[in-house]
Order: sequence, then structure tokens, then C-alpha cells
Amino acid sequence: MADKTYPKPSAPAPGAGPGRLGGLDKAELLDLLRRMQLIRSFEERAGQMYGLRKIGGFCHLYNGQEAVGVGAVSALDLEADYVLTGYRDHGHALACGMDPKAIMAELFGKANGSSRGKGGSMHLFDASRHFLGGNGIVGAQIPVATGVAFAQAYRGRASGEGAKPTGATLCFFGDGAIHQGAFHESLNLARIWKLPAVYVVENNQWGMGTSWKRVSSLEEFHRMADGYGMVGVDVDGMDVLAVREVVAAARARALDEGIPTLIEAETYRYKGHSMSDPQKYRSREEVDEYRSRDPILVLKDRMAAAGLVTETEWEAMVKETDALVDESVAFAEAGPEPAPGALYEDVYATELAL
Amino acid sequence: MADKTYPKPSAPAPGAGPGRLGGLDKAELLDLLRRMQLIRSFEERAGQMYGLRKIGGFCHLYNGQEAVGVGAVSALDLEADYVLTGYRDHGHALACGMDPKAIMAELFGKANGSSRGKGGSMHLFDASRHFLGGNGIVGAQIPVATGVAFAQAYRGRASGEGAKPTGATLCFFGDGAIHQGAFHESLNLARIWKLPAVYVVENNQWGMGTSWKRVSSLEEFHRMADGYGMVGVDVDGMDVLAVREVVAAARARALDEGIPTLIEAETYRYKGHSMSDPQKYRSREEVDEYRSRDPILVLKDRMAAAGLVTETEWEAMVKETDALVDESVAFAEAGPEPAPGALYEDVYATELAL
Amino acid sequence: MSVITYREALNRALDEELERDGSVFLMGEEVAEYDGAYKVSKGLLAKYGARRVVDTPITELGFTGLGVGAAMAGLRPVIEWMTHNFALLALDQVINEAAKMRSMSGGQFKVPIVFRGPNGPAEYLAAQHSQALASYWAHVPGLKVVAPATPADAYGLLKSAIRDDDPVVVLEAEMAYSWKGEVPDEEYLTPIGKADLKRPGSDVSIITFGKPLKIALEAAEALAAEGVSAEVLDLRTVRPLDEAAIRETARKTGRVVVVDESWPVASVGSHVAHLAARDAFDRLDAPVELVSGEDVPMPYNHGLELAAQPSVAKIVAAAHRALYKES
Amino acid sequence: MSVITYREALNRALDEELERDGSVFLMGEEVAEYDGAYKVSKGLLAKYGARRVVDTPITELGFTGLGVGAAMAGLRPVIEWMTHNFALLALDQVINEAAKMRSMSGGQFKVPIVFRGPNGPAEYLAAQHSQALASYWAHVPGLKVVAPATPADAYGLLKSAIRDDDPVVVLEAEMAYSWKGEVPDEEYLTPIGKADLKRPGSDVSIITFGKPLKIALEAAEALAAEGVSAEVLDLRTVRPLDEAAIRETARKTGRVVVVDESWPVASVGSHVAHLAARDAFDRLDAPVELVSGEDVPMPYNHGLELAAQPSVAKIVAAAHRALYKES
Ligand SMILES: Cc1ncc(C[n+]2csc(CCOP(=O)(O)OP(=O)(O)O)c2C)c(N)n1
Ligand SMILES: Cc1ncc(C[n+]2csc(CCOP(=O)(O)OP(=O)(O)O)c2C)c(N)n1
Ligand SMILES: [Mg+2]
Ligand SMILES: [Mg+2]
Repeated sequence: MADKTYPKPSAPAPGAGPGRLGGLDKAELLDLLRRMQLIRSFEERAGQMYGLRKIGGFCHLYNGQEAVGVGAVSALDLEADYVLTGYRDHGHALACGMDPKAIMAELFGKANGSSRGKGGSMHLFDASRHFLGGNGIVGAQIPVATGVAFAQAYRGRASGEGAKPTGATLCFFGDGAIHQGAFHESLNLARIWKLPAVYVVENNQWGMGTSWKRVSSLEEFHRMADGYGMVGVDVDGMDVLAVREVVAAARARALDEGIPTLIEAETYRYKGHSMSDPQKYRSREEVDEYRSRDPILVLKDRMAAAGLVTETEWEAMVKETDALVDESVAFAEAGPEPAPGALYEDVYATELAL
Repeated sequence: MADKTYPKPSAPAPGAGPGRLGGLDKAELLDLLRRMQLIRSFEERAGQMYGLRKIGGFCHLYNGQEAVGVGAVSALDLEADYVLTGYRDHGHALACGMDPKAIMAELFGKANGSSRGKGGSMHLFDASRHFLGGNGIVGAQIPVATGVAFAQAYRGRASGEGAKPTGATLCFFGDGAIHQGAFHESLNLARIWKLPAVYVVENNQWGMGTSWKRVSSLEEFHRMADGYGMVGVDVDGMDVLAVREVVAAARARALDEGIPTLIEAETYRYKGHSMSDPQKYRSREEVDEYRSRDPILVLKDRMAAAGLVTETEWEAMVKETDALVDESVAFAEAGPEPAPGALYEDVYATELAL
Repeated sequence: MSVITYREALNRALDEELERDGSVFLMGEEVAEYDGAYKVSKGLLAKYGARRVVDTPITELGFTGLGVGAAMAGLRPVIEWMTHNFALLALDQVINEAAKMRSMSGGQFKVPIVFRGPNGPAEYLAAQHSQALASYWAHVPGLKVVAPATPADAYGLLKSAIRDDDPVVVLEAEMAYSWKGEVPDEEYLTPIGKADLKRPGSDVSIITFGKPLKIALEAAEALAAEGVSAEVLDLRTVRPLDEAAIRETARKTGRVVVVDESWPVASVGSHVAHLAARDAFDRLDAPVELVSGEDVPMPYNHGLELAAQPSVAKIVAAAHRALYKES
Repeated sequence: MSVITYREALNRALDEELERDGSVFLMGEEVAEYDGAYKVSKGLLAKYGARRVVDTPITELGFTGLGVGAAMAGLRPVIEWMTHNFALLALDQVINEAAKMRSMSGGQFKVPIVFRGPNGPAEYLAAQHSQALASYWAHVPGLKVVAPATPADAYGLLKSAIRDDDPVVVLEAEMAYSWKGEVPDEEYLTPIGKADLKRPGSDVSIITFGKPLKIALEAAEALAAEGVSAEVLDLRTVRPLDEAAIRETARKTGRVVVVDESWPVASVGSHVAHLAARDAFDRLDAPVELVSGEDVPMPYNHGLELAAQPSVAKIVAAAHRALYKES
């Protein structure tokens, strides 16, 4: 089901060279740009499809935050590493290389969706891409992700206590999730057992209609790492290269030293919390201010300035990603409704004949 | 039910004078000493009664930690302030001036016990002494205590947003409880709403058979306060005057500035976790080392050195507290078993006639 | 008498109780500045201020427990869970603290607290956001649990809940918030613990509570068209259950269909079925039928989602079985 | 065949499964250095080391959720809750993650995890430490739930649970840990989902699971002394329920007493009573009797504590009622 045409993310090389940015060459940079643009295009279309009632329920769009998901995942090796997130998961799924067709079909609730139409927007998964969801309970993915990291350490240490884990686990969550007990308990577990976990709080300033400052006793979330003897890092979440860099470093620290990291990515969501949010709690100006730092345009402009992308290349890229999204909608439209008998399927792995 | 003969704790006066220690005069110091000794005597007897099967179930003794409970509560005004704790609650109950007779009878499960025999060792309460339990779920008292502080702030602010709370709430818990999500969530709530809460973690080095260091990512618990913009304080939990002082300061800060405090009191429990613990996890030497810094003897010796207690006074005090405990046992022995009909009593405040 | 929505009825109840008693406060995620995720608390922040209408961080365990402490200290908290699904995180504080405090303290404390929010499936919300958790609350001694199904009962039961000296869990329903119904203009309280016969009948009893009342009444209508007289008993309170009313209707018609949108096993529905079978043993003409939510996590796909829930057709079919009548 | 305790049987099962499969690990509070709060894991740290027998901080939600993630990543965690009471803090991870992961992902993941520990009242532990929570687990699709009552079943069911590819909750009982019984020396698995007729009889059926089996058998003995032949069905698994076995015994004797130490409302007990009444409707000679825990928070006082639980006398009295016989 995964889009096998995606190039495997290359290992980040620090420093810049001629014709490079953030240590990446043109092809790598174009890949980041394309992924972000694909997410943007996908989300715009998902919003339209919601308006047409092809998609129902809660639908949380990722517009504005693309640099976080794409930058972070680009620093991973998804053969070994894993990714988990909350309900605002389309972007993370796409960043992991999940097939947009399977995602759109899932949003449509069709049998050819990634969860056979049972999960919907909040519950995207792709076992083959090591993307482990897609979780609707705020903060609940944090202990689960910690467990995936535990499994990586466990497997690694099979060959001896000091041996390296088999990979790292990246866990995304929002500024609203950071007050949940699940977060606190997990960080302590990750630290005492030296688990290869990288926690990324996407501080998009709002938890539904609540400004993060109003509910937080501390304004620098990354400083919460101090309370767990972990490393805390602050990063501009509108800068995909910066995100990629801190995640790469955190991943290395997790694998080499067994020290988990808490990364605070400062970002912004352009759309309402979900499709039904009238957004009375914030001003147009605030949204516009962030839009002026749009992560896609920022990268594109930097690349253009360095002669790494032409307007023609960019337009072709937009066209290509739009076409992929068109295809996804067509795939979803054409997909069959789940058979009635599907209701009792996939509840148990081992059905008990009674 | 409360022991009305207890003197009301006087407000702590900082500094020392002639014939004073930690700002307290002889009568006040004797009161602290007596409270600690009463707890010690009570716990010794409770242990014996457990051995005689007069008491059943879990019975967690407070021996060794007396300075924390007594020092902390002595800094409060229990007309306005409240105290909550976990299951190791005999000492806190006595420190609050709860009647030892009602406590012993409760341990015996008798109808004249403080909870009419329904609560037992882990669930002591005395509404009249503002002692709100007595909680068997590790960490669960922390949100509840935060709610009591909320009520104090709420009442105070009835007269205007900036107005002072009606009192402060002191919450005790163990080093094992500090990893629970309930702790983390509560501290954030207390800080953002400026609640008059004082959190005291009694770090007695062990959570059952688990050394606190083995499960903690940070060795200085009081530093966890930083993660919540609170004040964190470390105190020698074997020194009743030191504990009293930091709690008095925390209480003042809570009332005057609305800033909650996390106090780490370093202490030790002499007995097993509960009566059924064989204590294989620690050495005799470790226990003996702490016994040599016994909080009762330390205060007594300091008072004796300052001419504030004589051996005769001390012996009389021991005799008096022992007698009170004798009386408590007699009271408990003589107490009736609850009537069978009590089973369905006190489940609801408003019974519904159906 | 005015025709208002279930949402407005709850809002009016909250408004009146906040007005009446300064110890009442409302707390939860998005209840204040956002006017409530489902707008139940609309206008209350503006009227009563941030001291009494309080937005929380996303910390269900923490603010639920905080409510318990505030209640012990004499306030009357109304804790809104954005949905009951999230209350699973707070369960310990409800069960081990709120429900047991009075008993553990030998009657020293009362815990006058209300826990409320939408319960059960809405639309397209998938497994984690579509749970009907009545059975969890109903299981626990020390709690009272109400499940209003109409605007009138929503108003009257929420007011009773707020004035009750025990912890009361209120099961609302997202789908019901926009339902309209007549609500008397004068103030009233609906008694906790009393079922309400929403439609009298003689051939078969349909017993339900909460949101499914609507389809139960529609099923009764459909049955009437076939000449079957169905009686519809709305339990309204699921703890304590009005066992007398269950007994009475079961003995009267001798045929019983219980409707509960929860999963079937160990549910309020199967408990009520047991009570009906026990108390009308000598009067029953057919086994008691239970129409429940299907025994699966809720799927997102709307067709499957509807198939997973009780429906008019399922209730009618169950009534037919109870009447040994072909569907 | 050896006579060993329930505790030893569990220990043997854990030991063998840790030995057999390197992806199995045991995690919980005090399971390692302390050898288990109830010594179920005695000697396992020494044998398998700290990588596979893992002491946790007191963070039920955290380490339960960690187990779910580890299972998704291919390990087979055995998570010990020091007691089921504390699992209320972890409920969200069991219900919303472990139980639903497979369904939400359209079958992409299996979650082979075991949650185990003592459940139900022991002695003198009061309200917060004496809950019988079978009904909470049994309510939830996606979980399997077993409740062994004998050393032989404890061994066989725990082994099956560890090998099962779905999340399995194991209800043990503190009081049962020291009970002795015969356990075959050769390895075996006890099937999940199959009830076991522990005593055949013809006059009345006593249906139970877990710890109360002991008193059910004693009650059957007492009834035998009066000339009443009681059949005792041990459900062993409470999710999925062996409905065929319930039907069969109920139809055979026509008189049913269900025994469940949980609170009565919305319980496994009342659900089984409903099933028996439904499936033996035309064969029942008396209403189904439910002997449950009393509907109160557990009191500390031992006399009240015993009065709050099912007992031989209560079961015998219920059987008498079912037989229209004077007690
Ligand atoms: C435990 C829980 N409580 C409440 C909710 C409802 N809810 C869904 S998203 C959300 C806000 C989360 O904000 P944040 O973590 O900042 O993530 P963002 O939406 O900004 O990505 C809330 C309150 C939930 N899904 N789960
Ligand atoms: C939520 C919960 N988990 C586990 C337990 C079992 N338990 C009781 S006390 C205890 C250790 C607590 O240690 P600590 O907090 O240090 O307090 P201390 O006993 O040292 O006073 C444990 C694990 C419990 N009562 N509640
Ligand atoms: Mg946010
Ligand atoms: Mg300790």
C-alpha cells in the first residue's frame, strides 16, 4: 500500500557546500519541498472533500506545520525507526511515505482505505512504513511510542546490556498534550531505561481554542526535559532544515547514548482545529503573520536564492503533487464501501470459534 | 472526636532568642517533641497490635518520618488550612491533632473508629481537624488536595480576583508517587491558577522495595518544580524545625503570592513498607545509620543542650504519650463491632427511597 | 412552555444553578472562552466570569480529581468532560475518590459533584470517540448516574444532579444536543431514580435510557402501525435503577425489549434484561430481548457505524421476536 | 501430576514462556528485585535478568501503554498490575489502545499482550484495594479475559494468554495464590473461551468464575448433604463467554444460580444471568438467581467485609430459592 516510488531518506550530512543547503544537495532538497507541497495539496483537497461531505467527523488539517513533520521524518531511517502521532496525522503519514491514495480512501471510509474504512482521519496507520498511527486520545500515543522504543532497546540489548537499540522512535504530539500525565510518566520511563525515543511537541500555539500560554505553567516546553535529565531543544518549526537537523542529532543521541530528547518545534496551524471550528479565538492578523513565514515558501525561496530550484521546476512539482492528490480522490471515489460483514472483522487477530 | 487539648499551632517566628530554638519557645518545642513521641509510641503499639491480629490488612507505619509530618503541620493553621496524605497516614493524622483513640479504634475496625470501622489504616479522616485523608491509591491525593486549594482560592477570590485564599492546603506523598501523572497534572494546575498548595514529597528512599534512585530520572526531586514555574525546596526531613520553617515559608508564599511550592523532605522509614514486608532489599546498616539521626532524639538533644528539656520532663512525656496510647488501645478494644446494618450506610449522603 | 433544544435546556439549567448558588462552578476543557466544545456552556463565561467558568488544560485525571477535592471542601463543582471517552483517563478519581469518599470516611464527607458531557457514538468518529460508557458508571456504588433523553429531562435532571449531595454522572449525547422539545418555563427538578413511562402500551415493553429513547419511540410508532401496542419506559436514571418500574412494565406486557447503545456484555442493558426476567418470571411470554450496540469497536465508515448501533428496525425485529411474530 | 499452589502454577507458566520465547518479557511494580509483591515472579529476575524482568516506577498508565507499543513492535509483554485496582489508572491504554488497535488499523497490527495481577477483595483492605473489576474488562470488544480459579487452570490459561495474539486480561486473586491443586507435570495449554464443568449435577446449576469457584464447590457439597445435586460450571473465560456451556447447563437443570464477586449492576454476573434466562427460557423452573458482591464500597471491618461478599450460605440460600425449598 505504501508509495514505493518515494526515495529512502538519506542520512543527514551536516554543514553546507556549494549548491547545498543544510548539508543537503538539490535532489534531497527538492524531495523535502515536494513532500511539504504534497501535504499542503492533500490537506487543501481533504478540506474540500469535507465540504462536499465525502469525509465526515473530525478532520484535523496540518497546513502550516509541514516543516515539522517532513523535516523530522526526513532525519529518520524508516527501515529501523518508527513514527507515532496524534489525530492530526495526515501530514505525518505522508511524510512517512504513506500512499496518499490509501489515506484519501480512508478519509472517505472506503474498503480500499489504509484501515479498510474503519479508522478514518484520526487513525491512519501503515505498518510497512513503520507509521504506527494516528491516535485520537490526546497524549495516549506517548506511552505507546515509548513502548516501541522499549522494543528497539530490548532487541538491541539481546546481544548485551550496552548494545545499541535497533532504531529510534519519534513521537509527535501537540502543545495541548504536554500537560497530560501520560507525557510525564513516559519521559521518566524513557530516561531511566535509556530508550531511543525522540519526543517532538508541535507547539502550534493553540490546543483547540485554548492558547497554550493560558494552560501552561512554563512557556518554554523544552525546559521540561530538565525535570527528567533529558536533553531539551527548541527549534523553529517553520524551518524544515532546522527541524531535520535537531531531529538527526536527537536520533543519534538516542541511538548512541541512550538519551531521549524533547524537541519543541514552534509552528502554527493555518486552519481551524478541525473542520467545524469557527476560530473566533484568534485574529486574522495572527494567522497572516505566520502565513508570511510559510514553511514551504521559505524553503522554496531559500532554494531559489541558492539556484537550487527554478520557477518551472516548482510549478511542475505543484502540478505533480496536485495530480497525485487528484488520483487519490479518484481512487477514493472508486473504492467500494466495506461489506456489511466487515463489521465483525479485525476485532481479534485470533478469532475464537465458539 | 478531635483531641481538643492540643494547643493550636502558633505562627512560626523566625530566628532564635534566649531559651528558644528555631524561633520557638520551650512550650512550643515541647509540643513538637510530644507530638513526635506520641506518633512513635502509637506506631510501636500499632505494630504490636498488628502482630496480635487486632489490626489486619496493610498497615504502614510512620516511624522515622515523624519530623516531616509534625514539622510541616505545626506550620499550619488548621482552622483555615487543610492536610491530605496517602496510606502511611497515622503520623499525619496525629500531627493534625486527631484523637489517637479514634485512630486506634479505626485500625481495630470498630464502630467507634474515626470512619466507623469502614476505612482502616489507609483511610483516616477527621473533618473537624481539616484532615482529609488517608488515600490508598499512590498519588491520587495530589489532584484532590489541589482541589481543596482551589476551593480556598475560589472562596477567597469571591471578593475580587486578587484577593487572598482562605487558607493553604498541604499535600504529603512519597518518593514513589512523584512519577505518577496525577502529580504532574496537579502541579501545572496549581501553578496556572495560583492555588495555595504546598506539596511535600517525603523522600524516605524507598517505594516498597524499590530504591527511589532506580526509578527516577532526576535525583533532586525539588528541581522538578522548575518544570512548573514553582518554587522547589530541599529540606532535612529528620529536622523538625527545618521542616517547620520551609513549610511556613511555603505557606506564606502560597497565601501571599499564590505560588505553590514543592518541598522535598529527605527522611527514612525505619519499619518495613507495610507489616508484611521482610525488607530483604536493604541492609541493617542503612537503617541504623538513619536511626542514629533519629528526629525525636535530635530535637530532644538540641533542647536538652539549650536547657529546654530535662530528663525528667522527657520521661514524663514518654509516660504520658504511652498512657494515651494505652488508653487508645483500651478504647479500641472496648469498641463495638459495627452493626450488620452498617454495610449499606454512608454509601450515599442522600439515600433515594426506591 | 417553550420549545428549546436539549443543549439550551442544559445551558438554562447550568445558568440557573450558577445564579442560585455561589458554590457552583463549571470546569472543563474549552467550557469558557470557546463557550464549550458543543456550546452547552454558551454565554456562561460572559455572565459569571473566569472564576466560576474555568477552562482547563487537557488533564482529565487532574481536573476531575481537583473537582473531588473542591467538593470535599464544600464547593459544588460541575466538571465537564469534553466527551465521556476521555473520562477513561479520569476513572480512578471518580471511582476511588468521588464514589468512595463518604464510605471510607464513615460518613464524614459528602462529595456534591457533577460529572457531565456527551456519551456514546455521534457520527464518523471511529473507535476512540464513540463509546457508550453508561455501564462503567452504573457499576459503581457511591455514584448516581442519569441519562436524560429529552430537553425537559435534561433540564430537570441536571438541576437535580447539581443540587444532589452525592457524585452524579450525567450522560448527555452529542446527537441529542440539537433535538428540540417542550420545556416548562417555570423552574422544576426531575427526581433522580425515577423512570418515566414515555408511552403507555399493552403488548410489549421497550425499556431504554438516553439517546436511544428516540428510536424506541419511533419503533413503537412503527409497531402501532402494525397494530402492536408498545409501551416505552425511559429509565432516565441508570443508577439507582427504578426496579419497581421495570418490574411493573415487564409484568404488565409479559414481553420485553431492552435497548442500550453500549456494548452488550456486562452492560446496563443486560442487567435490566436480567431484572425484567427475574421479576416478571411468572408473567413473561417470551425471552427478554436485548438490542445493544454491536460487540465491536466503532468503525469510521458510516454504513458500518450505523450497523453497529441499535436502530428502529432492530427494535421492531426484537419486538416481533418477543411477540413470536414474523418480521 | 504435582500438587502446587496457584502462585507456583503462575510462576511456572511465566518461567516456561520466558524460556521458550525471547520476545516475552515481564514488567511491573516490584516484579524483579522484590520477586513480586505477591511473589508470583519469584526467581525470574535471577534467571532471566533485568532486561526481561523489569521493575517499573509507580506509573500504571505509562508502563501499560509502553506494553502496548512494545506489543505493536513485535514483543510479547506480560504486564503485571500489582493489583487490578490500580489498573483503573491505566484503563485508557487498555481500552482505547490495546483493544482497538487492530480494528482501527484495519487489521494491520496485532497486540499480543497480557495484563495480569490479583483482582477482587482479599482481607482487611478496604474500599480502594478490594475491587472485583471483571465487568470492566469483559465489557470491551477487542479484549479477551480469563479468570482461572485453580492452579491447573492458572497455569494453562496464563500460557495460552501469553501465546495469544490478542490482548488478554488475566484475573488472578490474592486469596487464591496459596491455594493448592494438582497440576500435570507435562506442558499444556488451557483453551481460552471454554468453560469447564467442575462438578456435574442435575438439580441446580451454579455458574461462576475465578475465586468464588471455591465457595461454589463448597456450596454444592453442602447441597449434596441435603440431597440436592448441584452442577458447578466454571466459566474460566469471561470474554468471550462460552454461551453454549451456559445454555447447556441452564437447560439441563432448569434452575440457575450465578455467582460473581463483583458489584451486581452491569456485571458479568447479571449478564450471564440474562443469557441463562434467555437461552433456557422454556426450560427454567425458577428465576435466575444472582449472588454478587454487595452493592457497596468494601468496608475495612472484617465482619462487614465478609458480609459484602458471596458466601457458601448465600449460594445455598439462592439455590434453595431456585428450588422453592425452605432454607
Ligand atoms: C484525552 C483527550 N481529551 C480531550 C480531547 C479533545 N481534543 C482533541 S484535540 C484537542 C486539542 C489538542 O491540542 P494540541 O495538543 O495542541 O494539538 P493540535 O490540535 O494543536 O495539533 C482536544 C482538547 C481528546 N481527543 N482526548
Ligand atoms: C496506583 C497505585 N499503584 C501501586 C500501589 C501499591 N503500592 C502501595 S505503596 C507503594 C509504594 C509507594 O512508595 P512511596 O510513594 O515512596 O511511599 P512510602 O511507602 O515510602 O511512604 C506501592 C507501589 C498503590 N497503592 N497504588
Ligand atoms: Mg496545538
Ligand atoms: Mg518512599
